[in-house]
Amino acid sequence: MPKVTIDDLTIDVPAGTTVIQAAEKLGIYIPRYCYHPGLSIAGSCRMCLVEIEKAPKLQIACYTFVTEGMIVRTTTEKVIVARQAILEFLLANHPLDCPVCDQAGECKLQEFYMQFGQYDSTLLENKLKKHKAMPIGPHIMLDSERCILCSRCVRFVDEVSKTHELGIFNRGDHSELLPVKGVTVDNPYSGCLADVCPVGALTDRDFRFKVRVWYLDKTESVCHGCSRGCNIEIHANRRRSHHNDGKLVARLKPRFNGEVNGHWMCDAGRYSYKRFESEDRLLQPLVRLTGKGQEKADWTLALSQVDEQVTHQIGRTGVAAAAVIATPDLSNEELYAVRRLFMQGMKIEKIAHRCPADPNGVEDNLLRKSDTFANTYGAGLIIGAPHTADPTVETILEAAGAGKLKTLFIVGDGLLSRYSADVLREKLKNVETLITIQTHGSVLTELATVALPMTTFAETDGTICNSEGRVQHFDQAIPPVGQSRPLLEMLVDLANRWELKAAPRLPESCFAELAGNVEYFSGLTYSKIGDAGVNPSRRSAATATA
Amino acid sequence: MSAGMEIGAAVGKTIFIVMFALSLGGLLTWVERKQSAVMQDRIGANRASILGFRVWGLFHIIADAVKMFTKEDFVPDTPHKFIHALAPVLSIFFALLSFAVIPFGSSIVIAGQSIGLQVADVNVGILFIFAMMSVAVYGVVLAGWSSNNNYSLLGGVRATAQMISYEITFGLTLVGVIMIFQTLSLQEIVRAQGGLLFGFLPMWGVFLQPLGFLLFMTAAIAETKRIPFDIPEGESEIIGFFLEYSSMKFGMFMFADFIEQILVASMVTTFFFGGWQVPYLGDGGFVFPWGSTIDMNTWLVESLRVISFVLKVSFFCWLQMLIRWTLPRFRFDQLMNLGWKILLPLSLANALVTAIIVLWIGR
Amino acid sequence: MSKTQTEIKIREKAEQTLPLEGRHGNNVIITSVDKVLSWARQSSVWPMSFGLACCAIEMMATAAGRFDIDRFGMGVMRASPRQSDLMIVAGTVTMKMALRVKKLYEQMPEPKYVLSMGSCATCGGPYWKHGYHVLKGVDQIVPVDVYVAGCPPRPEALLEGLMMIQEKIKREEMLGKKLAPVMAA
Amino acid sequence: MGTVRVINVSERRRVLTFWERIYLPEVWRGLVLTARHFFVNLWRHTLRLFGVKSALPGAATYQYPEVRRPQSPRLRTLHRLAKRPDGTPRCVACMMCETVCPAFCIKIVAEEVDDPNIEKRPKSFDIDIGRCVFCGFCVEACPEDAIRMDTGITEIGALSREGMVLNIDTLLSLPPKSERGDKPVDFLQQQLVQ
Repeated sequence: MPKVTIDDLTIDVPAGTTVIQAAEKLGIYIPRYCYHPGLSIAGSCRMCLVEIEKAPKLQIACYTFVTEGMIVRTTTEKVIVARQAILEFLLANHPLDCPVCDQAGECKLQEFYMQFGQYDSTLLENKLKKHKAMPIGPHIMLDSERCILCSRCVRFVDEVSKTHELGIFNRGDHSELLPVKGVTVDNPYSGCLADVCPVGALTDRDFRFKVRVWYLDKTESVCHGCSRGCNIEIHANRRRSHHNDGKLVARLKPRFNGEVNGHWMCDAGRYSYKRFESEDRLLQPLVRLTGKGQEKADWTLALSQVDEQVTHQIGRTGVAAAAVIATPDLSNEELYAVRRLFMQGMKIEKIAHRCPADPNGVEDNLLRKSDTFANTYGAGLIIGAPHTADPTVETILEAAGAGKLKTLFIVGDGLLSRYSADVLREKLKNVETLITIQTHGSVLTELATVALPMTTFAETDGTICNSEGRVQHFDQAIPPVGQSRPLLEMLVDLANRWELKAAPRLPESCFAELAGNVEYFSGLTYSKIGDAGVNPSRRSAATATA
Repeated sequence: MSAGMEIGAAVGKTIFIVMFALSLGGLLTWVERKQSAVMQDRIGANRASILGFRVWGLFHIIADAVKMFTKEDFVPDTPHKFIHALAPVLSIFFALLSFAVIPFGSSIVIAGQSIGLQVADVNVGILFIFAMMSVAVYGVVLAGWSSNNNYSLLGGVRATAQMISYEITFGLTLVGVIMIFQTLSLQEIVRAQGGLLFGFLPMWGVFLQPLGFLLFMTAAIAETKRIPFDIPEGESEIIGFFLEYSSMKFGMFMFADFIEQILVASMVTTFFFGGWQVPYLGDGGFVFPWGSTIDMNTWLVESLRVISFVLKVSFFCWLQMLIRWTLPRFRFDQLMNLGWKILLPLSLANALVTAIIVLWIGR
Repeated sequence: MSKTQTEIKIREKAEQTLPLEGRHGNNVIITSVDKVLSWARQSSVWPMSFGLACCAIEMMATAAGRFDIDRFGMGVMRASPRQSDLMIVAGTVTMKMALRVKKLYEQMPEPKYVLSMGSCATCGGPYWKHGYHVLKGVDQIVPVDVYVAGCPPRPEALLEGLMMIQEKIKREEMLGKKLAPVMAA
Repeated sequence: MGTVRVINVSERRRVLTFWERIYLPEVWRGLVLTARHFFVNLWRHTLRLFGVKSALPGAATYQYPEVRRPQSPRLRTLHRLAKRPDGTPRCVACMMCETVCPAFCIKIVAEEVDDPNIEKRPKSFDIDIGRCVFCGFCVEACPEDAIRMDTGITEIGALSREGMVLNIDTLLSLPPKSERGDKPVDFLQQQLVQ
């Protein structure tokens, strides 16, 4: 364990640690462009130059390994002057188009120039013209002029996505980042290129000119696209309602979690935010009154209709002819509330969560999972485990198609990715009282007796378990869209009408109750889960081996 | 003199004096604006035009009047609606009535009949004026009381306190004048001021009673409730008795103010500046102290006298305006101090000294 | 339907319920009297003398020698709402003051006009977003006839606003029937 | 260790002399002052009335709609958007002005342009003049020198709240004061007609 002193702070680090990593452990941030912890080391930008005692010249912190007794200084006069010179070179051909650049506000070039810049340039030559605003793939826009040739993106397509679409061509001053001829950058992780680029050379076409980054509020969340459960940040534009086409959520960004997704996320997940405020969101409860078509209704009417219709139907046909489908895209809290009300309160036996595999599911060895439900693991624990019958969605739909079920609750949007509209229409035609609780309008809401709008995961708090059983927490990023309400609130209101006990209204209290009732979650709270999540299955394995 | 002639003359004189007071009062609203503007390096009202003629803003008088007549007449929720309506009328009525005893000229001879240029030659004219001005305070206090508003009421009470305080000085200063001229008739007082002092100085009240003039002027301005004695109104800060008056009722209060101002100017002219007297102008024409004379016929002399009266009144209106736009308002305690501790003793002393001198000279 | 069309519709409907002289459109006598009345009113707009904040200083400047509001016959600043024709809302209308402003407006006799001076009075101005204590526009409590922009508006701007009030009065019809005031949407 | 000086409030107030306290001389001085103004101004007005144009006017007043008070060249007046030589707006919708605006009166919606040399331009650019506080921060912040406050227009009024929202067309059409000269704009008249 070599001992290193950086800016008068001393730390023991394992052999093979670079200076930049050791400094980071001490909380000292050394400026860098080409260095990215998720990629190999290039050492090309020279921004991380530091002064090391006994070394004749300044050394790059990213590719200098720590040795015993090394003394490093990061803020000396020499270092600052070097940084100024480096920045002047990097900006030699960089255009001053920060006003139109989407990166402005989160651009490292801007940030470091404001910190260390040599504000009066001594360069007299004209700037080189290169390619501007060049769409190189479905998601990425390239502006070669802005590129500082740090080669992060090239290393990303070589090492992470392994698709090798980008390269740096020509020599010297004329070096230019370009896609390989005839290739479009359309790998499933191409969105990450905009993240790795420290300047505005690679920007997100989807996000282009929508909203300035300094208006965005960041909320920590977890992607619900598949059972990987990538950690993400939801960037919402809450301050300027006229920007971003009037919508709130502007983009999703990956959040580092070494255990789950590293620095990356896939494009499918990245652009799934459009669901939150898409045109087909169910904004208002729909009610089918007897003898009339489906109408928009307010919440009081919708809930009283649920109350009346379900009470009437169950009174006529009995609980045996009732079933619940809770698809595993719901959070643990929501699943628990479903279990609490329907299974324990209303004594409905048939509660299904197990769906057939997603025909469109893709799996690769980086991040993507073929199970496109975010919380299959949690649903198995909460809905699956406690009762013996454990019907699948398939059997319930069969029973419904055969006319054996008269009352059916469908909670969650999951069925739509598994069954075509025609199949669902056919299967559900004999169900007399169909209550759907969904985020989006679909064939199910069309068929529903009462369709209640539910919030998506961006609009509520909760936890989910990824495919490894890791419990991760996501925060509410935006207020509920339209008149939609969180499922927990809805179920509490319904339970009050039926005079049954329901799970608590708040997700946090609901999780506390869940932790008390389900062994797997015992001892967990939101604060213990934290930002990175915990994996109780490993804990139990650890205790078993101990 | 025949009765018809007498009635005709009375009607004519009344019409003259009322028209004089009203038109000058109307004009004063313009003068107030324009004079204040000129004093403050401004332009003043000048935009209202009829057929493109602006006439230095004179049409603003008409505009103001028309507007006030057509504005919503607000009546507060009060059990004394009649009194509320009566108060401005009282104010303006008694102010106008006082003009009855003001002589605006000596006399003219029409068809062999001598007609005094005064609506009513009352031999206790001074008392009549005092009576009228004392009654005028009812307009103010009733306005404050009947508005059913605490602030108006306080304004009315302040007005009463101020009027009563200053009326005493107002009266006592004239005692000196009465003692010197030995009469209560205004016409007589004016005639008495036709003489000469030391052979060249007109025997005007101001030369006989300089202190009396100052005291009278001060008290009279206080009686008109104008700055620096506008405690009863106190527009910008303390709000006055006509707080709840709108449209022309308020206009009447404002008008009454201006008419009282003319009245005060007339009184000052009459008591201290020789009324209609023109210096060295006798009934037959000018007789200058150095002996030369200019003969004139009666009509010319009378015209000169009326003009002289009007000019003197106008001057004192102007002077009051000047004072109103120069001095700041007194605080209420200062007002009372001035009235009771300074003006009253001074006026008593003035009367005493005058009495001693009059007795001494008479002996 | 545009605003003017709506106004015309409303006026047509009102005319049917008017007394005889109003029903046959504007005849010679009515229009002449109207003209005289609006001339008088526009030449004698007496503002209420009250100011709420910094704009009031500029209002005083407008009344002073350099600009002289009295040239328009508006120099008679009345202290009582009963005697004033125009309310110049000069300054930040705080929530506390808003009730008083409304009360003052209600105490003014008809015809009455409101001029919203400066951005605070118009919409809360710099307090629009984070001013918990400021009314977001005086038009939420009283109908505003003319808005004047500025922070505070220069005296010229206030004079222009006053001239707009005059222009508005000039256009009024039918013996004191005020045009429908424009309320904020 | 110095002594603590206790300031009596009355100590700071100048004690009035006897002549000041008896009021009359001071009143007289005041009257003389105002009367002097009155007569001097009246004399100048009279001269003007008879066509004698004296260099000294009788009043300090600028007769506003006809005579305008000279403006300082640094005065911040109504905004305008500058144009490129080809007539397109210089603004690239970078949102700097919108960000810096303390009154939140600027609303810009950006759009993409095919020309890679411009890339971005404002689709709409609204300034709510009724909310603007004329601080000039937007002019300071603009990296393209696109928004300027040099129209010389200070008299901005409207009969409705909507009339105070200036859109991009209006802002682009306003000329700078240097081009317009002293010619008044009929900007307000347009507002009135609305």
